[in-house]
Amino acid sequence: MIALLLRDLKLAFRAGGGFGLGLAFFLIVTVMVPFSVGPQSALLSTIAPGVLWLGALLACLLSLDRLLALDWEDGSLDLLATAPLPLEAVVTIKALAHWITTGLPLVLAAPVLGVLLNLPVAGFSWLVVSLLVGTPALSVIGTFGAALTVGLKRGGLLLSLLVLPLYVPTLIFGAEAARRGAVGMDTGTPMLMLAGITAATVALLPFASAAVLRVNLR
Amino acid sequence: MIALLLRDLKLAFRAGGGFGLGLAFFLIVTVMVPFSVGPQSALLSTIAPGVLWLGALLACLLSLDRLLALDWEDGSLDLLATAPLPLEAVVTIKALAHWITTGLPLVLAAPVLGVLLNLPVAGFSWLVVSLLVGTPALSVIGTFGAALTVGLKRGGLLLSLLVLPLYVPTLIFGAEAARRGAVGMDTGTPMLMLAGITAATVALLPFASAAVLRVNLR
Amino acid sequence: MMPELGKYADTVLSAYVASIALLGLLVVVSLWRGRRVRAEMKEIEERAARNG
Amino acid sequence: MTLTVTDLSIARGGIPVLQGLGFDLRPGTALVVRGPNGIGKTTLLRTLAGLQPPLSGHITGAEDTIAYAGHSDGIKPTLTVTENLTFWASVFGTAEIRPALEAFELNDLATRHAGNLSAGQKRRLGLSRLLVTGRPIWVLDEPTVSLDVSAVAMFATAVRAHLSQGGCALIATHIDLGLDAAVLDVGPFRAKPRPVTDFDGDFL
Amino acid sequence: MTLTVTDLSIARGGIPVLQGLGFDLRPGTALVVRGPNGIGKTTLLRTLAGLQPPLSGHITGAEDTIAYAGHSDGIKPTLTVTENLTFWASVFGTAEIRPALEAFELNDLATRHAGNLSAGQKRRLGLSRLLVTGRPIWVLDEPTVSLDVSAVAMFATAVRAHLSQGGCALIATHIDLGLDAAVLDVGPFRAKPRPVTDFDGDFL
Amino acid sequence: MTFSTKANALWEYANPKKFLATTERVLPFFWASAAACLAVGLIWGFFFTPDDYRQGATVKIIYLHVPAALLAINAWFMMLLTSLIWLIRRHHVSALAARAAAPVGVVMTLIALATGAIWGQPMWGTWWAWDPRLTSFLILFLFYLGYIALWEAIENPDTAADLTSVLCLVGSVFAILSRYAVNFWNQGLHQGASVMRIEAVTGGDTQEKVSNVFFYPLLVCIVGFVLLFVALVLYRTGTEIRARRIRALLARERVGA
Ligand code: HEM
Ligand SMILES: Nc1ncnc2c1ncn2[C@@H]1O[C@H](COP(=O)(O)OP(=O)(O)OP(=O)(O)O)[C@@H](O)[C@H]1O
Ligand SMILES: Nc1ncnc2c1ncn2[C@@H]1O[C@H](COP(=O)(O)OP(=O)(O)OP(=O)(O)O)[C@@H](O)[C@H]1O
Ligand SMILES: [Mg+2]
Ligand SMILES: [Mg+2]
Repeated sequence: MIALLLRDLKLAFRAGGGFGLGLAFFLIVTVMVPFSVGPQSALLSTIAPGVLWLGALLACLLSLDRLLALDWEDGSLDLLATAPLPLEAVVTIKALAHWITTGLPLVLAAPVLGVLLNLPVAGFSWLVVSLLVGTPALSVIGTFGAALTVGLKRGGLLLSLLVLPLYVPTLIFGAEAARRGAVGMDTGTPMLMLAGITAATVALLPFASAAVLRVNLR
Repeated sequence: MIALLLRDLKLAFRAGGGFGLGLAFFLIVTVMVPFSVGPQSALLSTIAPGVLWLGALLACLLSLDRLLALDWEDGSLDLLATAPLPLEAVVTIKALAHWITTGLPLVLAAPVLGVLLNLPVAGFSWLVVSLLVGTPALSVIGTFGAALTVGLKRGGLLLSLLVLPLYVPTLIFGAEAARRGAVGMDTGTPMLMLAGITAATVALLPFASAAVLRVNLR
Repeated sequence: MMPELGKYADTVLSAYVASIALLGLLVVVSLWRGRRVRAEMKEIEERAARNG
Repeated sequence: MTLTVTDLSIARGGIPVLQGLGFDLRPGTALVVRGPNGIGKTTLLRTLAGLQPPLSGHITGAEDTIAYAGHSDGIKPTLTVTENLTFWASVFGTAEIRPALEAFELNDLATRHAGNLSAGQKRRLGLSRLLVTGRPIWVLDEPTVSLDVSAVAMFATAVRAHLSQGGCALIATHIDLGLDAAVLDVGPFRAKPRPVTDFDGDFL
Repeated sequence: MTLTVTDLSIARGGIPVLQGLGFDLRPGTALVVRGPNGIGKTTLLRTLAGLQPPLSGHITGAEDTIAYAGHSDGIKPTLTVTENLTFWASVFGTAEIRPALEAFELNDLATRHAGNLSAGQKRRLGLSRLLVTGRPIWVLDEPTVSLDVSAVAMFATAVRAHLSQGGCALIATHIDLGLDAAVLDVGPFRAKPRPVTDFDGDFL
Repeated sequence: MTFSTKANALWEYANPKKFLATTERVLPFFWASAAACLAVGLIWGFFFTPDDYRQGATVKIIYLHVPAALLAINAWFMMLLTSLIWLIRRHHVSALAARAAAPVGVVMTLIALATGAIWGQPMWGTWWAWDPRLTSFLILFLFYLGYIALWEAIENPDTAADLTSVLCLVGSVFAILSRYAVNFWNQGLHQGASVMRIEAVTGGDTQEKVSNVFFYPLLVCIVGFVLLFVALVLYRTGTEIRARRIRALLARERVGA
């Protein structure tokens, strides 16, 4: 299991930085928002928490299609399925590796990008906390989507289509928590829900992912 | 040449609809915006033109990494490069096919999604016109990025990183035209610039794309 | 010796610290990698010369 | 560790391809699966490896004993040869990759990125993975594709060594491996189409 | 349409692999390229096909006359066999795909999606593409991988027919094709390392 | 005639060995003079210049901000030039020099951005504003990142040199285009989002004397930064040349084996 995690992390770094690039996408999406909605700082600071959450979500999403696809194409998944490692463990590790290479850097970069969008000072801590709690759910749900679409050529967009609706609750509660934090409101309920979603998906979804993966392999 | 275009279109439809999926992504991004920035209609209608342009751009971007990668993986590109067809023509056709399967549907769907975001009535026609003029540039620039990264494993995110700054001028003028249109201002200059960018990229960039593709094939 | 920076002391100092740290980091990393690559090349050249 | 297959029927893409297959694979023996293109050899091997369920029939002795090597090698181009092998070794809980490297003469290539290997070198790496699985039953789908004569001999030696240690091997191939092995021609087991009137049967 | 190669040196990944190669390939003849794994056969064929520039040396007669078939087939899994072939036929400006289908007995599979073919069937489709290119020089990299005996015979027949029409073929392979062809062993042409002191030469 | 011999003499330095030998000799000079200029300029600026009448002590940031901003742009121009040389004359040292300069350019961009942000906090009341100049700098930063990422992602050095050169070329055109686009965009709906324009705060036009007080140390600092840039690029180019040589030697060992 550790070997798999280490290999996935190594692959992410070798491939020109799974790290750097997920981050870069987040950065660029954030930068593009003022170009598209205009540079007024009051407007930007209103939409900042939402945009940052959406940007993080899209950055996650974009890296999903390679999560299992590369292992599928070169036959590694077949071999892993016949190895003495339950497929549930495989998908959990894959999700963990995805979070470490994508979710975690996003959490760390979010405050910097908050500056670009004039995020109110009160909002920074809540943004970071909500992302920290929410991104693991994004990785786990994304792994499920990747497992569903792994055999399909051009699964990339189909994957987005399947995963985005699943991301809705996470996004709503996460962005709500960040938004409330930014204007100094109480963030209790959305944070609680967010934590609940993460806990539940982390605990349960790997079973579903393993099941669909098994179907896709045969 | 026509055969290549037809094949690419056919492949897009067969693979579960290049059409449908690009669109679906656009739809979902647009739908996610109210979830993330909150449902106030005044705010939404201010940011609507920008969000729609950004959504269109991201939908384009997401479909780029398969633009050449599939043909590369199965060896088709090698064979096309030895076929009696200049590589410049190949990349132009590829860009055209990408535009037909991605850009055009986005243009057609934009008004519908404008309704969801309370786009002011005056904005609809300008939104459509600016997208119609701007999306070909997005496809051509994207093809250049795809040609640059085609040989690389996990090129997807690198592709985004390379292409997004190249998209900046198109986005700025396009979104500006749509925004000015929505508030009834004069759209002459941005539309002119947008048309200029599209004309120039369509005329020149395929040569650069073919050149880098040739380097990547060797 | 320290000049009077007034209420902007933090600003000015942090700008200097940040810039000099970045420059220093760049120089150190460049030199470090340069040294390593130089040593490695020498080693390989010697090995190649020995093996003919 | 005898692999026993009785009255096996298998399908690919929902269409039955082979039926009525039965054989034993005893420790120390190898079995070469032959048959024309498209008869269903790959499907058979994937079924044995547990990657897809059989239509009907029984497979015993396959649980956690099979090392499968299919058309693709599961090699990561950005990892070196050693890293690729070490990874599989630790997944299968074996520690030693040296013998595997030696058996396929990969020592010179050990620090190369696998993406920079030629077709045959890549294949050798894929085969050497079998040695680090520590599994007794090898199920191999056209293992000698792209291999030159000396590499085919390496492979035959590796298989012989495996057999002499009590392992066994099931190999689908179109060429002659120079192995002393029984041959199973799956041609005669081609699935007979069901009668057209069997409406419900089409849902399997 | 003679393909003439003189004093050719080629590199892969910036590293010279073969040097001093020279041969003629005259109409009606076939040449089989042999050599151990990793010697540079694939690199040679790609260079001849114009996919990569040679380090030095000359290739004449290769311009727009070569049909190349590499390790991968360029087959689209979501298109049917006919659609795949028709596409390549129209790219190369030839109209008729019937003979190609017949030569490799693909008629029964014509309406199948190429993704649902077995390894050997896919390969047969890849080879049939050669017939629709209408190009006189075939440059083939291990064409018979995954083929069964009867399919190898089909391939040999196709090559013979091509030669008898004045075409020629250059085939890299490790197995015996049953063709009456000259053999070019590239083993002796392995590139010699440059002297260590040639500092600037390392930049090619 | 003289021109062509001169030009040929210049091209000789495209020979890696000669380049290494020459830089080996001149580098100590560059390192030393860069250090000297930076020390003099920064100490002069930091300790011995008065506060600006409007900006107070923050004006001292100019000694870092402006040279870094200058170099950030000019490093890209240098890369464009060397990329063109690679594409046209295929001198490897030229391509490697572009590669060596990029990280230096990024750091300069980062310094300009960081000092600007730190400066903006007291002056404009915000760390960041979407002023055209700042924005185009951010875009430049993204171009640098993409360029470096592409170099890192490709294994074959010649392929990497070709691809990054084309990217640098195309990127330059788009960077200039972006600059105009951004200018247009921020004047668009909101005129003068930031009341304090950069030109306004130097007070250059109104207070000639004060300006000179700031100007001379600034000049020294700029010279120092330029020297440091040259030293770094020469040194790093040497490193890249050696790294390439190592690659070739390893390959040679492999072929011999
Ligand atoms: C992140 C923010 C900033 C960035 C990216 C930035 C970037 C630049 C750039 C590109 C230049 C042009 C250098 C040249 O062409 O010579 C420049 C010059 C300058 N900047 Fe900034 N700047 C930023 C913030 C600030 C702030 C907040 C101030 C002061 C209030 C400031 C004051 C100056 C001055 C005085 C100059 C030199 C005068 C001139 O060339 O007009 N900058 N900066
Ligand atoms: N997805 C699919 N749907 C329907 N039929 C399929 C599908 N995939 C493969 N087939 C068919 O199933 C049959 C068995 O394929 P299989 O790959 O097992 O053959 P094989 O014996 O391994 O052949 P080869 O020697 O060519 O590798 C073939 O006739 C093939 O055309
Ligand atoms: N990207 C690369 N960088 C460096 N070396 C490479 C690269 N790709 C291949 N090589 C090496 O170049 C040599 C020639 O490879 P090539 O694929 O031409 O061999 P081949 O003769 O076709 O072998 P095979 O019979 O195994 O297919 C091999 O030794 C291989 O390891
Ligand atoms: Mg098979
Ligand atoms: Mg080969």
